[in-house]
Amino acid sequence: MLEPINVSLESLNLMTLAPMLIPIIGALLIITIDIIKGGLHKTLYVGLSLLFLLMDFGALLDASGVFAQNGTVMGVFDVMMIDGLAILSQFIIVGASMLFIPLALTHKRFHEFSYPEFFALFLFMIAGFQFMVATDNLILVFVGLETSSLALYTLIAMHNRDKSFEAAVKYFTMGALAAGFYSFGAMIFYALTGSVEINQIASVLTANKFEDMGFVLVAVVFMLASFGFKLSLVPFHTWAPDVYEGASAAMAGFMSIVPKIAAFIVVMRLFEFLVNSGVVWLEIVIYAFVVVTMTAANIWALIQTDVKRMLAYSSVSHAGFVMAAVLIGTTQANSALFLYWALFTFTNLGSFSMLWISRQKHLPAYQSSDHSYDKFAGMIQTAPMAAVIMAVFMLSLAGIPPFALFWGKIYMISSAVNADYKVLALIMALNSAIAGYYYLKLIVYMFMREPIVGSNGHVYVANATLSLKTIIGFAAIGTIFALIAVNPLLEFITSFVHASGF
Amino acid sequence: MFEAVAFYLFAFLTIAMFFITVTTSQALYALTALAAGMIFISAFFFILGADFLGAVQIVVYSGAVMALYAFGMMFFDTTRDVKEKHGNKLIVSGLSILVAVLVVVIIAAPIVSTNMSASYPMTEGVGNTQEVGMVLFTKYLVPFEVAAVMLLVAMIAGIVLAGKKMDLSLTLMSDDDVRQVKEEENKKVLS
Amino acid sequence: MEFYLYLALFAPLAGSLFASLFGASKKNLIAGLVPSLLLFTSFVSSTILLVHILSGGEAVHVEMMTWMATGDLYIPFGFLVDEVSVTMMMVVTIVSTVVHFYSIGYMDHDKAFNRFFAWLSAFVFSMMVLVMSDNFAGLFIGWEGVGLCSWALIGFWYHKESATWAANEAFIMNRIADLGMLIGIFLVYWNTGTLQYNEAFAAMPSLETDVLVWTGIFLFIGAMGKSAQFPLHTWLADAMEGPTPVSALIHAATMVTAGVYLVVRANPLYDMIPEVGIFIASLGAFVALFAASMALVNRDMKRIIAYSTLSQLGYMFVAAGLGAYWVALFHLMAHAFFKALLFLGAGNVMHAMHDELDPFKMGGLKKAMKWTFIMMTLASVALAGIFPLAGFFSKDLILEVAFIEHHYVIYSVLLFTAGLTAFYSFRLVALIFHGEERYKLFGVHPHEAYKFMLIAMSPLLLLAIIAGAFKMTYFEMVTAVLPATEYHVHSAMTYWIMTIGTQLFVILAIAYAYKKYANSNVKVPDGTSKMENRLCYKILSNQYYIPYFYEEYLVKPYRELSAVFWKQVDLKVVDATVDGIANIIYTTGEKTRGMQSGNLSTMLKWMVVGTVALLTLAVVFGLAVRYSVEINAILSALGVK
Amino acid sequence: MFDHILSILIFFPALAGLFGFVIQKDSVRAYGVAVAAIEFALSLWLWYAFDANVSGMQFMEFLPLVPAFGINYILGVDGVSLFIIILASFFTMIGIASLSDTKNEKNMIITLLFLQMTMVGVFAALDAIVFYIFWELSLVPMLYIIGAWGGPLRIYASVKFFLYTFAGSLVMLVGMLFMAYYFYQATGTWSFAILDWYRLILPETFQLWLFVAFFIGFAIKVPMFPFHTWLPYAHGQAPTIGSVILAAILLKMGTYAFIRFSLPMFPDASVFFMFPIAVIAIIMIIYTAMVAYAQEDIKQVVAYSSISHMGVIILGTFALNVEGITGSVFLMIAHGVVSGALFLLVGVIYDRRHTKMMSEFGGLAQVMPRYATVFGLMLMASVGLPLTINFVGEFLSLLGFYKQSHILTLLAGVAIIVGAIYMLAAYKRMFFGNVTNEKNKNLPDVNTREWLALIPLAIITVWLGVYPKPVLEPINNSVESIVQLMHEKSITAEAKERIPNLIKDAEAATSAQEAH
Amino acid sequence: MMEITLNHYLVLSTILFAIGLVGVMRRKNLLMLFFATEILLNSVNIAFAAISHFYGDLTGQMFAFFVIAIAASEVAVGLGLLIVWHKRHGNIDLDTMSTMRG
Repeated sequence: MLEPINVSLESLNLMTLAPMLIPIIGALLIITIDIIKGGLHKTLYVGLSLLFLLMDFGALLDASGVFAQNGTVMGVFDVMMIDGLAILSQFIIVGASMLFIPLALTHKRFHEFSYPEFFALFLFMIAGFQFMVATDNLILVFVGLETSSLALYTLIAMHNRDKSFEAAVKYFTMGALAAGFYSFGAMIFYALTGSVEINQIASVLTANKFEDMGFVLVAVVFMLASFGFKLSLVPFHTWAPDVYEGASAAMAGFMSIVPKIAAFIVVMRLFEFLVNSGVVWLEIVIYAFVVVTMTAANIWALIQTDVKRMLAYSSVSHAGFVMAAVLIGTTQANSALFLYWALFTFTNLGSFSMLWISRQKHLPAYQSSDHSYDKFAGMIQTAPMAAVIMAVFMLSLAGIPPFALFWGKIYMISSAVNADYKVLALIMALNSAIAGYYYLKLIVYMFMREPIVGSNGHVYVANATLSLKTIIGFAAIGTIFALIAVNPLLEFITSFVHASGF
Repeated sequence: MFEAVAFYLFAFLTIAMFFITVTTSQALYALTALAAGMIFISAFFFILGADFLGAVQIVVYSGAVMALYAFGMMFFDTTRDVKEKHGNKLIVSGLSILVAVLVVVIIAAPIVSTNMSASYPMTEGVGNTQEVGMVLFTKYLVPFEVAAVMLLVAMIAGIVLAGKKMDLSLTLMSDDDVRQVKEEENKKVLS
Repeated sequence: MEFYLYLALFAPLAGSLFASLFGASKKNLIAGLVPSLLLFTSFVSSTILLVHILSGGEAVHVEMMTWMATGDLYIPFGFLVDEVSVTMMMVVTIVSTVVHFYSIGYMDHDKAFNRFFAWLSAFVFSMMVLVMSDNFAGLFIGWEGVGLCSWALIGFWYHKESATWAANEAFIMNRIADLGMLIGIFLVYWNTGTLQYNEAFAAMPSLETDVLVWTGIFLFIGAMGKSAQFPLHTWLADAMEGPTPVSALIHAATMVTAGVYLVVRANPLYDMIPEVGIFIASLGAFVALFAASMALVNRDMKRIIAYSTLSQLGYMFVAAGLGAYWVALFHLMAHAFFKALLFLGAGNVMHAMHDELDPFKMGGLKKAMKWTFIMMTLASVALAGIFPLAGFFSKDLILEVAFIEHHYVIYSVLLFTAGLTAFYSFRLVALIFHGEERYKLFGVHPHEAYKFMLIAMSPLLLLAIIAGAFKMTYFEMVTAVLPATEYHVHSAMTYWIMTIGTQLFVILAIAYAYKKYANSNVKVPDGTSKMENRLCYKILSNQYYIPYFYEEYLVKPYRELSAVFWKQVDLKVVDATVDGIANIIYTTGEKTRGMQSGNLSTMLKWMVVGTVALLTLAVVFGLAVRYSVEINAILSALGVK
Repeated sequence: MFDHILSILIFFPALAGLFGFVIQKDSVRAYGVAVAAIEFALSLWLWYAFDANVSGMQFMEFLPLVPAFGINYILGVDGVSLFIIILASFFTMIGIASLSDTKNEKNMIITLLFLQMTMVGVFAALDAIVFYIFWELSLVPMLYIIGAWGGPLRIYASVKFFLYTFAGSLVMLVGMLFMAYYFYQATGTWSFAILDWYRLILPETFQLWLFVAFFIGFAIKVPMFPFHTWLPYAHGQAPTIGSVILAAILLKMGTYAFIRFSLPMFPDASVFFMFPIAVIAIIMIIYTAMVAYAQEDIKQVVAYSSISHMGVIILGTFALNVEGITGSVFLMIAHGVVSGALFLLVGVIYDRRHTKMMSEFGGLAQVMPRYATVFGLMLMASVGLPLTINFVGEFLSLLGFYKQSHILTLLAGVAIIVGAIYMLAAYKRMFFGNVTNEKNKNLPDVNTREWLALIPLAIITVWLGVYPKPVLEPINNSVESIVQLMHEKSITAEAKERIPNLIKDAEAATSAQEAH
Repeated sequence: MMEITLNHYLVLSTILFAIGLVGVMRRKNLLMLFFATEILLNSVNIAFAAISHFYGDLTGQMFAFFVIAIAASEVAVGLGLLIVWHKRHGNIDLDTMSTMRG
């Protein structure tokens, strides 16, 4: 007979659930409101979402305070794990979401934002991501991942036009395949170690000194394939440009940040111990991934004719760049990952928001796609302020100092240097130069070409409302004055990463 | 002995069913084969003593999933032959062979798990369902709840996507059209 | 005395600046007069300084201000008026004053009258800096300054292609030599630690001979350019494209002698390296002959005089190379006077003949231009070295020096050249002033130059006649700083034989020239005569084909190589590599974009491909690890370490 | 207030540029001139307040930026940077003042003001990262200037300019990070402060690698052969003002950086690479001079001449003695003035004829005598005539290098010949001869606005040629301390020998005097 | 041979997984492609159950349970997407779905 189990409530540490529960409650509330009284304006839902995200953020602040005092907290039968990584990544997730949500208040009406389900799904998705990062249990990771992914597919499709359906289907199908890979990988890990908890897996593998190297590698391969998909590492990246193009610009910006940071956390947890325990094969493979992803994505970005697609490839490339942190695996590298991503959040969301703000419903004849380069020709003359801001974002993405991403870049390269990855550091640097070209291309269009006859500055602010402008303003300020924030950010991140043992 | 016979029988059957699923050009065959395969898989669960899992498998797959697929098939009218253009068979067959070879290689050696201890050992004389329940509602409580959320998400997603809401695309309509639609809706509400 | 020094130095600069104020405006007499008067002031100051020096006064040495100072290098603007420099100052100021006044008339009708004076005075200033500087750097300033002014003045009539070409040629050739000079200066600095003459020369005796030799050679290369020594001589003849006063001042009297001045100035150095001195002397002798030979057949009045200048410069270098510095300087001075005179006379002729330069197209001008005729004849006599004119004292002295120093080859070359000199000088005089009035064929009505121009020339005439008389005074003065070697042939007998022999030889040459060219048979050559078809005539009239050689084998290849460098190397190799790298990246993108076919099935295949590839790698690696023992055993069995 | 004079110098123009957005279009030029004039006055004040007898850094400022990573905002000037800063503010001023009518004048002026910030920043920065920030940032306004106001190939040229330099400086950035890492290993603290790095003595192999990394960044900026091909395009396409600033200031960043970074940090590597670099410098000098000779576009001539002159600067820098380095620093200023002026002059004729092909001109001296005069002056300065500003620098550079190698100096000295060849040839083609082209018959001579820019330049050209002392002296003091530092830091015997020990020399000199 | 070990199950699972992969690569009909993804997940489930059985550990069953849940949810969302697509285009052919490329 089974013995009844006595569990003390304190030992559960239910507070660890708080940050995830808040958005879930929010989502449920939104659905409830919609059921009770439909047809309410989207501002209500935006407000509510923002409110819950704020509360979430507050809960995270609280959790970070706890972490700073007590270190890593395990909760709810040790499934939840609130360590520095979890907190930092959740900050980014929630922060980016807060920047994203107001983008719903566009001037023009878009399908998804007119339905409260959108906001509910969005909040569920956030909760899913939060679960994903706040555990080292592969099951919960999987469930969290799927929760968020399924919501995300729907959110993309809800943009409701052919391209977005296509994008959603592509994303979904590949996601399903990736889910298969994930479960297979997890299965082998489980077969090897009898556990689905990363810490456990690590300790078992270390204890038997990687006897079954072949099996470990197979497991790693499937995990790599699965997360390679999420992180859009070449050759698992093929969805990225299409999905970004199909989704609304705002959603694309969001996608380039939040799902990836969540995946990065899992990858860090899963792979870094492997890399650090001397699995040479993995080191080589990740090295190759980093180099190939950075370079190939950069090369493809060069030839794009649509800004959004270009940015899609660019974010693939950035992901490759950041992947280097997993390879290097030092505290500095891991801190660099967070620093980079935090700064990337501002810049990339900003640039996608700039596309969003200029989104038209019906394309003029000279424009082949939503955001073709032609559209931005001569922008400096018709909408100087917008052009300057966009240029700042592009420069930041290219890594021109003193804009935000530069700091992430040097810290990351520095970490490569310090860990004696000389060639990698050089490749990372030179890739920035290649990347410079396509960012410049947009600047060239905006600043150096004559505007196309018949287009006026209104195009660039077709969608503008106060809230959009505010978000862009936030992003721009964050990008331009990152300099000031870098030091506190760095100290904060480093202490957290260090305290989590990474 | 019985175990071996059962294993090989069901292994053969599942493989055959799934093979049919991926090769047949008749959607209906594929669906049927898939459903059969699922059932056979549940047989493995029972063999392996995972009664609960077997039951869930049957309920969920044969009950829910297959019903959904069947519904979908009717909706899509894919009972007729689906013409699939297969561009490069070489890649597919090559990759399949490669996968198969790798499988053999991988499984050539048994998994050695010497210093492994069960985290949640099965207790003798206790029903599988009970054990599962015990673990599910302690250790895996959170995943369980999250799974619930996930199902909710899936439900909402399904409703949103398949429902009427997607029929009119606000994204594609110009602002004037949107306004018009709104007004009509309001009229309906009034009348 | 410092005041006079500065006055002498800066008056020309003031004049130049004054004239340049009117640079772009219409002709203004003031722009000519003021610089001329200022130059006269300079002349007066120089004279005062000369008197001061002559009366046994101390050399005037001033340091105006620091120019460059860095590290151990310290270069001031320092000026030194000693016996040598005061000589040069006198020469420069006298000739230039004359030329200035003369030019007021000569440039009368030129639109760019004002500009002319600006440059001319600027030249004088540069020349003064050159000769008065107390260090090599200052010398170099003047050196380059005169080069610049020479460039501007040769190319004064810049609408003429030939003039601008000649100007550039002169500048660039001088630059080649200046590089040598610069290196010489560097050598001086790094070995002696200073560029001041006195300190540098004081430090030299303790240096290795090698260093001294190289220093001497490089400094002399500088001198070769300015003084148009072979092989950098071609520019001088071409420089005759400039206005004639310019030729008189720059390309006869002053600038071209700067090289000689340099060697004289650096006499402590050259004294220590006699082998270089021999080389200088030999080159000088060669150039003397070489230039004279070209003058024999030339048909351009100014070029003939230019070659004669070249030839005389050769004489000076012989003297300087043989250590007879004061002799070189003396000849320099005397030559300045009569050669300037000759040029100015030629200027008069040109004016009269409407810029006709071919003496064959003149003839019989002595009637129309009596004074010019007299002046040019006397100048030619002086040039030929007939007693008692200046040339006799200075030039014969050089012959004596060569003889006394036992360089008989040089001596005989110089002697022969003296004959040639006499011949071509009087060939010119004969062709211009004697014989038939061939100019009538061309419808020219010659007239004598303005009177004041003639008056302006008269000091030169005077000096050309009497300069020889100052020989001993001069000797006493200048040997205060230069080696005081008196050159006397040991036996009086030899001396008289030599002197009289030389005189006779020269007179014979003159007579021959008159015979050949002062008669009525002289025709304008048309390329048909027997003489013109002779090989040696062709060689000489083509200047030994040296300009042709330079054009064909240096200028053209340079031009072509430049074009190749630009079009082939820079654009097609260096730049193309850069663009090529960019293109490779771009085309890689274009070629591989097919991977993103947009087809979901392809995407899924890519994912599987990626996974399978990784899996293969993993399996290979895993197997390798698993069977590492066996693999190692096999490998070691195979002998692979 | 003047405690932060450098910060003010850096950020004043940028702030003013921001305010410039609100200025009405027609008045913005006056505003720009006023701002630039104030900036110039401030920079002159900096000179006034600068103590020429101090060899170290002055007007130091310190502000922590990212102390966790050792990045701090450190500023300071010494004799080396002081004059380039002044030059930068000077050129911005006359650049704006002489700006001929351009479209979008407002954008241009604001861009120029931003550019000025970056220029001053580069030369005032004493922290590698701050230096790098300004270094990279300076590309952006220049990119815009070339790309928006340039000729037909402007986009190609500007992108090429940007990417090429950007790629190079990224390598440099990696070098900087390595340097910081070594510093961290040696001391246990992060620091990007240049003055801290000066104290770090690296093993020779490290020096070599780091030297190469820095070299690539600097060499592309200078630009050194064979990395120079962006420059002709950039100059050829840039508007006048762009070329002026590019030639006068931006190129100097590279050579300045050699003196600020490469020499004192890697003395042994500098000695090791001295001859290869000298050979490159000589190739630059002769080869580009020949290429310049082959050009048909007057602006290209000036552009290639810039490269040629930069070769001399590099040579002087790698003389590794006081004379050479002082000379090269002085030549930076000189070349800035002269080539800036030449580009302005080319701009003058371009404004009138809208072509830069020399074959279109000829006989301009008759039509535009004043123009021809100024051009002639600058040409002579470019050729390196004594008593013009260039000569001082060229002379000292070559003099300095002569100590290291006779033959190479002789080859480098060919500069004065080949320089004369292409310059005179170009001058001849443009100004001499008869006016053959009808369009040139009635060209107006230099106008007041252009005089405004040209006269000061002409004055400086002559003034500093005649009396370089006020500039040379501070440079000399700073350079002496750099050379001394290099000597003390160097570890190989060859470096000890090649780099003079000033203190010992001085002692020896005094003892020698006593012996006398 | 007669002793059924964990390896037998793993091989079976892997074979099924491979079949699933083939289906994923081969299928152009989206609905049938989804079938293949179901196969993938199910094949893993067998392995989980087997491992769980042979180790006497329940975690594997837990994982399998969640995988089933996930598979079910995916079906819902996937079908939803297909329906939307079908409403617009009247087909669910994967080859028609390539408006975005490059």
